[in-house]
Amino acid sequence: MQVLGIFYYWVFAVLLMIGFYAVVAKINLVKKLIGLSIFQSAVFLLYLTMGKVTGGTAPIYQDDAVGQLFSNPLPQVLILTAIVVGISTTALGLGIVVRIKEEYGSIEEQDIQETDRR
Amino acid sequence: MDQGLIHTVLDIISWILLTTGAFFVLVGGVGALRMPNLYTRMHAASVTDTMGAALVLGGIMVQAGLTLATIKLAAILLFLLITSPTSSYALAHAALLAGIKPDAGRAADEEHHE
Amino acid sequence: MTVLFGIFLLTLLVITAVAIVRTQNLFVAVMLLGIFSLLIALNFFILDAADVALTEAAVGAGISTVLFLGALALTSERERFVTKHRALSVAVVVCATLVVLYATFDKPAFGDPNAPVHQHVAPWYLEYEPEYIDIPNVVTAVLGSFRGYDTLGEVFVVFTAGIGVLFLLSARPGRKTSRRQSENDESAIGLRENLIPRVVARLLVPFILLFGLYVQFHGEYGPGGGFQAGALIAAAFILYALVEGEARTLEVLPRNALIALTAAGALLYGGVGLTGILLGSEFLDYSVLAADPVSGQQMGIILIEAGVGMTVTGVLLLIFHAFAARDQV
Amino acid sequence: MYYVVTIATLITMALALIRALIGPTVYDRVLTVNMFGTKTVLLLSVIAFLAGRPDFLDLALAYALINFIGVLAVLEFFKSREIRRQQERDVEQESTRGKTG
Repeated sequence: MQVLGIFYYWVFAVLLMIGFYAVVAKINLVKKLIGLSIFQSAVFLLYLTMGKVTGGTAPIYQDDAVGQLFSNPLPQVLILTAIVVGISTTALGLGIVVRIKEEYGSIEEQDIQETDRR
Repeated sequence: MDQGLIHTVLDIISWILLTTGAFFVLVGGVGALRMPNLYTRMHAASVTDTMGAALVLGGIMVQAGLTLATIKLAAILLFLLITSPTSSYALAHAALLAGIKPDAGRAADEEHHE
Repeated sequence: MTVLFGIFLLTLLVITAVAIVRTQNLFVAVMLLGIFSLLIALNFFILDAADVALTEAAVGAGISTVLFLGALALTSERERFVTKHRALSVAVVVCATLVVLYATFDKPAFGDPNAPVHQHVAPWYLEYEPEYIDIPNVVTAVLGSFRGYDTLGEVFVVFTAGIGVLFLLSARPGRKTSRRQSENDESAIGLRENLIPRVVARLLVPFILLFGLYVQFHGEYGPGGGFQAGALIAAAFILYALVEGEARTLEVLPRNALIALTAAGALLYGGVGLTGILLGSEFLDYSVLAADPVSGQQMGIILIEAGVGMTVTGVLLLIFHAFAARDQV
Repeated sequence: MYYVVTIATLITMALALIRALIGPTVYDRVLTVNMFGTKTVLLLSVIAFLAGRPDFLDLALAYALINFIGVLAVLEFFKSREIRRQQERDVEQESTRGKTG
């Protein structure tokens, strides 16, 4: 069980860094946003991993069952709202990218910087 | 009839349905990977998908008995049976319009690299 | 055994993420992001988070793909340059990875019921929720009542993001607007001549709407609530827009109605909170809404969930229309 | 016996993911996304029963209903791309004609 738990945390770390790499190293702005959403998902995964209780079930009471063990509802509440907020902010980012494309004619960071220098 | 016997029969039926369903799902996966060009892959994936989904969901339905879960499963199956072939059709249509020829062999693949 | 499935799915998740970052074709990246979303929803489900998985399903399966494709249609489909300062980036990322990995050794064991997270607040919620609110879904109860402030904030963030997109994309573009009218019409009709998808989609839209309403009002008893329902209902309208064209969807639900819906949802939420003050209690305390505190709480949760659903539907559809209208300029 | 289905579905997912990674055409990727959607529906239904919480079938139902939108969005995207390319070609032709004429 110990090993499996560490694996969950490691996947979180690796996903986080894959997203981070896309944000810092990629030049294309849409790709940066995609990286950002991977980063976001990694954080969601961490929260829910922490909220899981072995042998637990989703925190919804059932009529016929008593003495059920529930996983932690709090991280779920936070992440549930964060997903919808995440898609709206991603849309905002995409809106900015579209405007940049219209003004600069490109969505590559290098082109934009060159245009600015001129 | 004996209650236990009915249970056993139902268990066997659902076991058969689930196993054959799993087999079809697996065949679809292998077909999607191993077939030589787009249309054959699409054929393998979509045809076995429908069959596999129907069998697996049918197997679970037999297990669940007459409950709300069975009605939900029936709804899921119904929607899958409607949407899955439609999206395969839409995809094949789009690919055909884009000029990918449905001929045997790998020739089509190499022309349209991305 | 379920944990083993989880590990398998996580491995697929990492492979998909690497592929997303490596591919240079942005269209392929968006498709892989769809697979990523499916996999992460499955992982959420395995981690006992049914509500979260439903949210990810409602958002990730349709809306996020549609938005990214809309943005790609307006920008470009390929990355022109691969990376800049590759060695430096890799070095920074590797160092950061090592730090995070080092930190994971101090984390409590996976699934440990004695971990610090499970000692504070959460046990209280689970124990007293039946007494104070008495609805089966603890997640909805915490979301709507115990942490109502939080959710109010999130709703306003969604609202603000929607307004931001409107500000960015409703301005007319400065140049290259010389597309002819006839082609305008051609791109505006959507997939209307593709008969089979059109018929099937028209068949599905009412069911998705019905399911959205079910998720909205069944959120107290099972996985669901305003956020998921809002995304599902928005998805239904987006499906309609895809097959019948954007103009017809705007006839069904005009832009002004969407703006009104968005504002009304946020106002409903805030209004329920203020009613609490007017009835002599605190902001967002629903106990005073009815004679009996428990049914007051339940009523308050139903009202604010409705507000959340309205705002999320409105904002997502406004964003979609903003991108789609930009495409046809 | 649910395990048999779960394992078969997981293996199929892995195979589909390999196909999604090697392509070669974009349509293959769309096909795999679609396949993945169906497999997710099956896996969610089976796991809901494995975990003894059949009330979570709502999730599978959500996917069965809205997975279709992604494919249609792709189709629409291809179509509008064709129209855009056609327009670009028209504009190019007009400008070359303007130069020669």
